[in-house]
Amino acid sequence: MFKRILIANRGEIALRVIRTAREMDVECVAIYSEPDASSLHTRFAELAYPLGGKTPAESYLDVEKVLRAAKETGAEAIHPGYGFLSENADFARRVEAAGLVWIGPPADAIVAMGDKIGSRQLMGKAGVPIVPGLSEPVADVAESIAAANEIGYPIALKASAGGGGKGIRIVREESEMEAAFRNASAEALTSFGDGRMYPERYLEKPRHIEIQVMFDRHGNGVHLGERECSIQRRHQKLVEECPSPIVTPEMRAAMGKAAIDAAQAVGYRGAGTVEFLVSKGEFFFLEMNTRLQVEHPITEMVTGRDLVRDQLRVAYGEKLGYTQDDVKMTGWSIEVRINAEDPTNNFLPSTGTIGNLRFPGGPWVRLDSALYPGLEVGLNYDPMLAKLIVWGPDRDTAIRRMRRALEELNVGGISTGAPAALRVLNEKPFIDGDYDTHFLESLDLKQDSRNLGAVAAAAACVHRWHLARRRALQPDAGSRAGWIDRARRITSDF
Amino acid sequence: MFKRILIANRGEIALRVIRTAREMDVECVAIYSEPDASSLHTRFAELAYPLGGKTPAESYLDVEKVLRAAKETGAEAIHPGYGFLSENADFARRVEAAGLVWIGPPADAIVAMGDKIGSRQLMGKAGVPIVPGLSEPVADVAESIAAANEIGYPIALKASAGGGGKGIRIVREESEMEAAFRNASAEALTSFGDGRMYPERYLEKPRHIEIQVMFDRHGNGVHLGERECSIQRRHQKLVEECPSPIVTPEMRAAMGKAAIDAAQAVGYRGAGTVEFLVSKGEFFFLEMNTRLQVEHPITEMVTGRDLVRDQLRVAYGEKLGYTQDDVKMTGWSIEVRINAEDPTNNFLPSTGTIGNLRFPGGPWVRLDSALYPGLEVGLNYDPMLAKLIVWGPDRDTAIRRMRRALEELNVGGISTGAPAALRVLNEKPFIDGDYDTHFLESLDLKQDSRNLGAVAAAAACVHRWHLARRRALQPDAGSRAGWIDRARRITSDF
Amino acid sequence: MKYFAKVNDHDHEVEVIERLGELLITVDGKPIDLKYHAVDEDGQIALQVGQFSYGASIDGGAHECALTIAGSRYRVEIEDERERAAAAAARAKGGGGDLKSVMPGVVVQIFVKPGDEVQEGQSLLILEAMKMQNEIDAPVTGTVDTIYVTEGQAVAGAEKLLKITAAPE
Amino acid sequence: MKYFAKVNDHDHEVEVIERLGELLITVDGKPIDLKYHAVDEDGQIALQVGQFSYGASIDGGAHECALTIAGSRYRVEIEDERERAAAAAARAKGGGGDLKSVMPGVVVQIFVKPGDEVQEGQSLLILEAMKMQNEIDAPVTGTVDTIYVTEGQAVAGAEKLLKITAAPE
Repeated sequence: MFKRILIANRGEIALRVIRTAREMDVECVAIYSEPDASSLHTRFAELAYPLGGKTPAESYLDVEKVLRAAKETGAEAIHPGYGFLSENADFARRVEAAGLVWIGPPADAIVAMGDKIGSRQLMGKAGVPIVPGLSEPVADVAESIAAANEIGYPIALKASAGGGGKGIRIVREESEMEAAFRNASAEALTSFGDGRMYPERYLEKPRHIEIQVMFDRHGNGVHLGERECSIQRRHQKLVEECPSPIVTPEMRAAMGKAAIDAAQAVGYRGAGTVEFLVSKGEFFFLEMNTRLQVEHPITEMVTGRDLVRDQLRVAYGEKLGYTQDDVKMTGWSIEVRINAEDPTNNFLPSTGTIGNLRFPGGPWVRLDSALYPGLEVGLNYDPMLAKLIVWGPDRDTAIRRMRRALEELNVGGISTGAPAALRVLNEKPFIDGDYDTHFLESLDLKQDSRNLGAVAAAAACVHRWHLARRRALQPDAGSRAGWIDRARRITSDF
Repeated sequence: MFKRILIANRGEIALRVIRTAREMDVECVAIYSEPDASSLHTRFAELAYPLGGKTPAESYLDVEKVLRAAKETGAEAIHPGYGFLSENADFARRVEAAGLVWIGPPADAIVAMGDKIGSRQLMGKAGVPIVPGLSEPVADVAESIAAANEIGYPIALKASAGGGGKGIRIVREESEMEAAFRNASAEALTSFGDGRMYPERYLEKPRHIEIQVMFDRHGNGVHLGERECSIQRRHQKLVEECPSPIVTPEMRAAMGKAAIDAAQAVGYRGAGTVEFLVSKGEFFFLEMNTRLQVEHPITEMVTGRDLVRDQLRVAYGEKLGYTQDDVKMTGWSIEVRINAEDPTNNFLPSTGTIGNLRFPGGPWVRLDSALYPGLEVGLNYDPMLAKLIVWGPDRDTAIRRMRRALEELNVGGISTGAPAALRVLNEKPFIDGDYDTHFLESLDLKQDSRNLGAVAAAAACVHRWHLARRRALQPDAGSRAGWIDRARRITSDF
Repeated sequence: MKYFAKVNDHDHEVEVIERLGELLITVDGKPIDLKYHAVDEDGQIALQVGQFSYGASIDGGAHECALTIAGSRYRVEIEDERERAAAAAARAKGGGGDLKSVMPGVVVQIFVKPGDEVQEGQSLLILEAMKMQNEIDAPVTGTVDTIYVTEGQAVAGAEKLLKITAAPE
Repeated sequence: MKYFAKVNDHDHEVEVIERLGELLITVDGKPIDLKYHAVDEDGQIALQVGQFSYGASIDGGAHECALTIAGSRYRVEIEDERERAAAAAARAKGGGGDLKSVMPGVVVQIFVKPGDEVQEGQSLLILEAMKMQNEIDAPVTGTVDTIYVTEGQAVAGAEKLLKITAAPE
């Protein structure tokens, strides 16, 4: 195994890698920007290398600095985490050119999967299901009907030149096509000067479900089941669960096979995630994330496998050492991302200095957190500060456990999305497992669902009353001298 | 299920019960003494009832107060936790006489198992292995040899009137008996005026291994495997693991059967633990703890079963709902107790105000903790403040994970036994699984096994240097007025 | 002491009176049996309402704070009678004042200029934070007095953006 | 500044010198490349020795503190040169002084009386704490001056038990 690796990242994911590496007797080199000198990843790594710089561009994204850090600390490999340089194929190539091991997939696989349109066409050729539709636009009703019969209803007619949802029409059967095409095309012509339309299968109640895969260098690969990530807003996930409440063993096998096919089509190696859109029991390739995913812990909890450990092992050249049959999913796991954001104000980012922390604990509660008192949360870095993960023998228990854990959590100094997650976990559609990617945005998150507003008002006013009382009891001018004398005494211990 | 229960306890075990109950929609009533008004169990329960009083006798041990609290809050049942009133049969009877459900075994079972000598005789009759020996002393060498042949060598000759190890002789074969008996008997006669001796099997390298059992009211019962608890000093456990490194499946089945026999012999119900001494592959009944055990979480991690949930279910009258065959042990779990004590000073208790907390996290780390900043740790209550628990797919991973978690932990304001546990986890006998109940006491815990003494010296001196520097920079008399003005401005926000 | 507390846009009147060392509290005229016990200096509170207990957390000061109770967050703005009267007087004689950024970000576009009359709710500028563009609206009807920022400028949280003189009510 | 640090009964000499805003540190005459960065006011420290990093915690003040580094705890007593000289002088003219309880407990038995001559290491009294009896030994050879406690008395941590006048060295 590696003796020493460098982690080209920060925050909770750097910490995540450090933890497993430490358990494997692999030393970690943390790199850190100026604002991160006190960070947990800097403190908990065996070695820490200052990159200097305040912004990501001056530090974690500076390829030269990162490579120099690896060289000067004698690291043998680089783990990129997620974000930053993790899906940068040039960086992967530079790492290998420097004689280091890249703990990630081959650069070519990153490139192949990095192109949204190209990767879908590639996947289509590899036999992985993609959303049915044409690669060329249609110009009139007749062509549109012909295409629709091939694709299958319902159809989404999208303006060829359009964007932002403008000009989209949902067509549920052939009889609706003519009117829909004429209206949409006219609208598109007016708006964009181009009336051509793309017909594509319309996915009703779409769910975002992804498959975790792991491949070694020796041609062995498995999938580790799915993760359901449909609780999101603007494509930012908030709550994830594993398994998905709608995936049957047969569907899991089919999606797993598709994910393995997708990975093999690009010569994959290491940990990766194949994302699908699922609608009415059908699944369609969306994209592949060629790195460890934020939400990987829920797969770990359910499969009992440490994915970072597997990443290090296969990067070092070890055989995977287990087969698809060895992958067993036991129980249910849920993750909530603790982001610095304000769910009552459209999830706008929240900044401040972290304090007043109260962490949840007890049975089957896991916290992957970069939080510490004094952490300055600004805008330079990812607002994802921690991940709260629970496991339970069944979905009902996992939901109840997550609610309980969220009630125990407090993060002071900023606002987080945790109350929105708690709200989701109490909503009937979520409890029933009957939700899609639009669900979170459909909720009014300003609502006081616990009905404790009056208690909060009373407590806040009592707080103010105590503050005022304390001020009133502070020493006045006459007694101030004695007060200072006392302060002098206390500090005279040195 | 119960709507509301009262927890007749405090600290981490009260919190433990609250967490599961909350997940089951069972409301908890916390009772609290005056010093515990800020405790986490008081804050995290749905209801909180002040008992008044400062000492345990004035609060948690006051049966009248506890029963009144249950009545006034409408609790339907009482969970006693461990310690305090949990093994008090009279309290159990009072609870039931008050029309409440006692979440524990029948009072008669508590009584039967509460008597150390009586319970061993009872178990001997029930066919549970007890340490071979005579119930009557022998008076001469011939009787002693006859008894030893029946008991089996090695033999421990103990003075009938003795105690504290005085006059004990280990006899490994018959040829040694005559000299050993004469010497020991003479020593005993001199010391105690009574030369009679008890021959008993001498247990070499004894290990403390216990079996978890769970019974419902309908005659169903299972065992949930063993816990190895041999890392202890003065019978206080420090590190526990599940399973035991020396227990084979056959031995587990045999010990499990013995534990079930033991429980059935007293008509047991609920959660209980049968403790055995194990030596050279043989096991002998030691005692039964008729309550939830401190170290129950490691069984939970390995079996995936929530023992508190099962306690509430069977107390309510539900059937156990699973059989012995359903109990599967997966992976390995270790617990370290975080006690307020000083392992470098003979584990003397440590007192102080908790601060500077840094909790471990990440994959498969569980913390059951009653710690919070500001907690006053005195002598009135159990020094066990938290339990750190890890799980891993195998023993090696679990050990490494626990080391990693202990390195992340900090508890400020007091000294804890955690460094001693970390030391144990790095010792070869522990890693090899080859240890007994004497192991912990054999270690020199003052040794600097990490060899960081010089770094600590340097850091402490730099700390002092900074403190002195800060003092030097404090406002002198001349600038003090301005400083006070600033303070006044800051507090004038009200 | 009487307070006016706005909790997530709902108004409550809270009265806190000390009598024989105990606090008597009413919310919207109804007495509430609330025990408030500060656990530490950081904002942990042991809160009891009747027999019910809440492990609550408080962030903030006398005029604005956020209470987190059992995982739900309540933002509270508090005025006492004097402050409320002063605010009303300010509004009556044409209040308005400085509009501050609610978060750090970059000013992408400014729609108004000094002297413009604006209606409550009218878009004044766009502030981009993280990857999102946020319209900043006029909180009152009035006249734009000063604009402190320029397009493309990065601003911190709570930095002054522009000043509006409110129209008299 | 030169310090004498006793770490778990091992003595170290530490020198801390500020030069051009940097601290130059030597331990037992050898330079150590140590970066000390206080993370918060509670005692969390980012400690780096060369390239190696330690998430350390510190408890205590200028004269006595405990460092926890990677799970191991180091108790450190520090004297500067002036303090060391003063302590030596006190010893030379017969130091000794008050013996304090190291933990709260109950005085079970007292073996000595005022005026008794005691040897270093000799048992003075038994203090029971939790369920354990702990012998409290004389830290120096000298004479028992005063006994502040009585048998059966409960004492707090760091409470004075008795006073010994040390024999001159």
